Amino acid sequence: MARIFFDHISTTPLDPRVFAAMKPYFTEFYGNPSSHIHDQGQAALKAVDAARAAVASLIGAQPQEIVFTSGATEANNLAVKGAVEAGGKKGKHIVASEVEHFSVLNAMLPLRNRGYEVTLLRVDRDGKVDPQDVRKAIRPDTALVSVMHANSEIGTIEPVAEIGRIAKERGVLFHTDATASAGHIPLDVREIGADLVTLSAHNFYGPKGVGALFVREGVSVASQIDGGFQERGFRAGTENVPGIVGMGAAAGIASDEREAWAAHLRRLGKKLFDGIGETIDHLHFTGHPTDRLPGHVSFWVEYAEGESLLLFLNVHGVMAASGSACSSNLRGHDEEDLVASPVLRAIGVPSDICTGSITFSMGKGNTAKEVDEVLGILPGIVKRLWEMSPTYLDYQKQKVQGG
Amino acid sequence: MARIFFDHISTTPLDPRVFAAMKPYFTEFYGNPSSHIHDQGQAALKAVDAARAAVASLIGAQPQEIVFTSGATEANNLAVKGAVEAGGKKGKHIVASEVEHFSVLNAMLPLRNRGYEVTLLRVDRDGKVDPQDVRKAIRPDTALVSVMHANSEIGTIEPVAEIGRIAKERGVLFHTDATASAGHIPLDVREIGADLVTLSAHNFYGPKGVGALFVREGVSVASQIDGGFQERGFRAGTENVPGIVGMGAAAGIASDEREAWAAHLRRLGKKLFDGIGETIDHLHFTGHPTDRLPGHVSFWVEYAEGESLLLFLNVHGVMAASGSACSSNLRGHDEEDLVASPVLRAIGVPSDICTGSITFSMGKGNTAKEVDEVLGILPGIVKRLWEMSPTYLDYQKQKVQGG
Amino acid sequence: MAGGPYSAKVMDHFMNPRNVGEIENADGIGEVGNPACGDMMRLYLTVEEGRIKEAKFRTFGCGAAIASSSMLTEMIKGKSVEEARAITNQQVSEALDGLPPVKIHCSVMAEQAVKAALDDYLKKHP
Amino acid sequence: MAGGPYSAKVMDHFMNPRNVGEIENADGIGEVGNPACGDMMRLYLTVEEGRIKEAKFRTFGCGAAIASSSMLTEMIKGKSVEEARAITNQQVSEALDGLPPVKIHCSVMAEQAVKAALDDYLKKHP
Ligand SMILES: Cc1ncc(COP(=O)(O)O)c(C=O)c1O
Ligand SMILES: Cc1ncc(COP(=O)(O)O)c(C=O)c1O
Repeated sequence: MARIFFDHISTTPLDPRVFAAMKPYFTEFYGNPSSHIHDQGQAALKAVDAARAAVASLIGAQPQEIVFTSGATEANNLAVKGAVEAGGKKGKHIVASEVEHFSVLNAMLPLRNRGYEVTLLRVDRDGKVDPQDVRKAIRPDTALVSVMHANSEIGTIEPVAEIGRIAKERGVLFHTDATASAGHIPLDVREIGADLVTLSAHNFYGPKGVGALFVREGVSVASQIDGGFQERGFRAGTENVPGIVGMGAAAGIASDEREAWAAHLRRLGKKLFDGIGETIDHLHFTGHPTDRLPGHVSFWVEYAEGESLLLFLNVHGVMAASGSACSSNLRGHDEEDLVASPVLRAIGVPSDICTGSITFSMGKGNTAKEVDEVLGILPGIVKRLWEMSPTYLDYQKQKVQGG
Repeated sequence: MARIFFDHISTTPLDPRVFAAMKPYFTEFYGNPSSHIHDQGQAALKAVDAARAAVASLIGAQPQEIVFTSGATEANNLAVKGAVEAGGKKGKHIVASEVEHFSVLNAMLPLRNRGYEVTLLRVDRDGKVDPQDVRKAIRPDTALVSVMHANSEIGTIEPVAEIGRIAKERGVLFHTDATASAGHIPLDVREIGADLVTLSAHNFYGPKGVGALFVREGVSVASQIDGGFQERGFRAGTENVPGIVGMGAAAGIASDEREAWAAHLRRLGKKLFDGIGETIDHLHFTGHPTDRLPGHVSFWVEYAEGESLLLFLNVHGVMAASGSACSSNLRGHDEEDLVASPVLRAIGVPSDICTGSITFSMGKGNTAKEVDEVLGILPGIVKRLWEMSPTYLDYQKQKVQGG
Repeated sequence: MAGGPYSAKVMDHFMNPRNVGEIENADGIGEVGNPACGDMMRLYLTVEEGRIKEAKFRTFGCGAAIASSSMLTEMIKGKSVEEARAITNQQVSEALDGLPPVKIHCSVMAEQAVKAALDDYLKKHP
Repeated sequence: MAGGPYSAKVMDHFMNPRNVGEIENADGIGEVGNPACGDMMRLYLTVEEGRIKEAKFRTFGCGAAIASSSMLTEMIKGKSVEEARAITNQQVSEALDGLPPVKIHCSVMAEQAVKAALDDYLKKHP
């Protein structure tokens, strides 16, 4: 049976070269960078600094502008909460898109409880924010604009450079969540004009448990995890040294190979897109047709429910994701935790259908043969679910009656 | 030259068995536990759950009472900020000891800015909190008592069971930071009567970048990192799967071997303590003489500065820590960042001397031979610094004149 | 397969659902749920001498919804109308070796479907 | 050795400090710093014909403090009183290939010590 991983948007396999770079920092160089008075600590500190430079280089930043965190979620929390808290009382308003990840949307909840106001920007049917809407939403008391670089669920790349320009014109801090894009498409913090950028190592073949926030020189964020003196006071706690080393190694590899990966993935993406479009009826692709992550193909199928599709795909050895939060929160406490994806709602997918959304996200290791296998497997699964579905039955009867 | 690591309080070498347990979760099972609809995600989820059970078992907790974090600092922040925020408006007062780690003390700063009041408990010359002081400090609006299990700098074990009993009597939540003690001395959350307990993997031969907060069933803490649905809503963000697996493995090993380690370390500790006491004049041990972490020997030497001692020790291959924050923050921005250790101040070490404190913290891998080597090296270093010191010179002259 | 989030029993009934289909001129039809909520189940019954002779279903929904439907049809076949009406969602869920907490509503849907189909039967055969 | 937080030059002067000691009947003595702040430096000078002939020190303090003291004594030997007084902490720090920002005060202490010792010299030799 095939073992095909088409869920790179949830996480990526660790590159073996990254693992090789991390290895010595587990058992050989195990020091705490704060203990840099002795050799073990010094070795750890040097490794962290080298990784900082590599991560900075991936996004056109200076090393001292990189704050390591435990991941993208923490970095998004630090960016959103930290920026408005550091902004003091004058900035009581935040602008964000409605398609942000939960780690941006939910980071604003405690702020709302403390009196901050949030304007959520609408997106068009392709999931794009209109930069002019950003301009209109900014108020004199706006502290922060947060619009993601690329959407993981539907693949759409947002017009961040234009948004950055508008934010700068209006003197408002601009944060972009580049979790899904960094290491995959070009990302230069100066070109984008971003003040804060979120990165996640495990999304570009690095390890889980480590991410970073780019904090532009001169910009201040209030630390959210307080304690010792690490990360220039922006983030306390003993550094995850092997993780940080891994993020540095992954950033270095991505800097060198990103373009080749993207070319490969664009070819695979086109093949998958064309094949699915040809073989499956009642199918609707989501996200922008061209401004999208390479190797990312997302869609929904009428009369077929997403989780069932995923379960059948997995039985056939194909691992993918559903845009629906339903399937991604099977561990919740009750039905309340089963909410339809805000992203699909935002792009106008009918709510009785949104549970049928599928995201295929390919990675550098996937092959054209795997695309062929998936194209061979998918139609049968869809047909099987249709045959079980009362709504498909009604549709068929209607069609016969109708003509 | 010797390579002797006597700084286990800053971090411990990863146990090779722990690394072996983690390894498959880097490149083979790389899934995201939230994607548990497919095999890769399912494997990750199972591993995280197994680790949760192992960590729970180390401290007599239930698996669902363990919340994984990025480390002790984050866990302390979640405990302190999370507990008082979840307590709502009625609890506006916190009781903590003055010898808590910065990650407890500094976590209270933003709360203070929001109107919370803090009572810092004094300690005696051995660094111990008097439980009766806890009783006196609790007010009707007290939301939380936070007293650490063991102090990393001076090794003293606090009377947490008595403090837990008092907190329970008064209906106040009790948090204890067990970063320095967990895996080393007995720790049963029910016996202690703790509602919240902080753990750190890299302090018991596990990996950096992962820790846990025990949250007693029925106790609520406000999440500090918001986003997805991980960790039952207490802590969002993709789990550091290999790190969590490593923490589980380290907890399992510690459960089995802790007693043997402690016996070995108590022997080494006594040997080092006796040897130092015999060979070095003007030396003062710190912390409680018997209620202390096994293998932990801390002291200060008159007329000798701590950083210089550490530098010389390192040149001779011996890695240790200074209680002084001076040397641990050489990366700070300016002198303001060079503050004397609050712990040493709290136990009444004269401030002109506190820069001379040394912490030798041994681990399971250290040997009696290494203790002998350190005992051979230390007196010469002290002598050398004395001979350079103007204050020692004055003392000598005074002694000659005086007698 | 590593098992997925569901029990082996759920996966068996999901992958090999029993009694999928429709019954022409069924004695009772019950439809519950709503595709907008992610699940919809339609149950067809034939009843002979007060006993359920045949049961078929069509379901749009997640793995738990399909498996609950399949298990339900197995459980009610041969039962008297009264016995079938007494079936609870716990029984469906237990027969499947349990469901994740967020999926309990799928077994509730199965319980409701049989009640709705029996109501329809009684209305048509008063 | 992996180098530690300090430059090789600092480590050299820390481990092999030049001119440690005291001068009996020194022409000038300067004492700056305070053990309470973690550092204290005492500098002894002899002056002949307006030039510093000998310089010795004793220092209680961190690696940077000891290295700054040592470097300072090397720098001032043979210099005229005026030249020695003109030495800045930047010069001391540069001669050591730089100091961590938090340790700049150690080089300041060295600059202050030579000024204090020269003041003492001038007071004693007006
Ligand atoms: C766009 C985006 N931002 C942030 C996150 C959060 O990342 P993590 O769970 O690794 O913290 C995700 C995760 O999928 C994401 O897709
Ligand atoms: C008692 C205590 N608590 C908390 C911490 C913080 O641990 P970490 O830096 O691993 O987050 C430390 C670190 O030394 C500690 O000694």
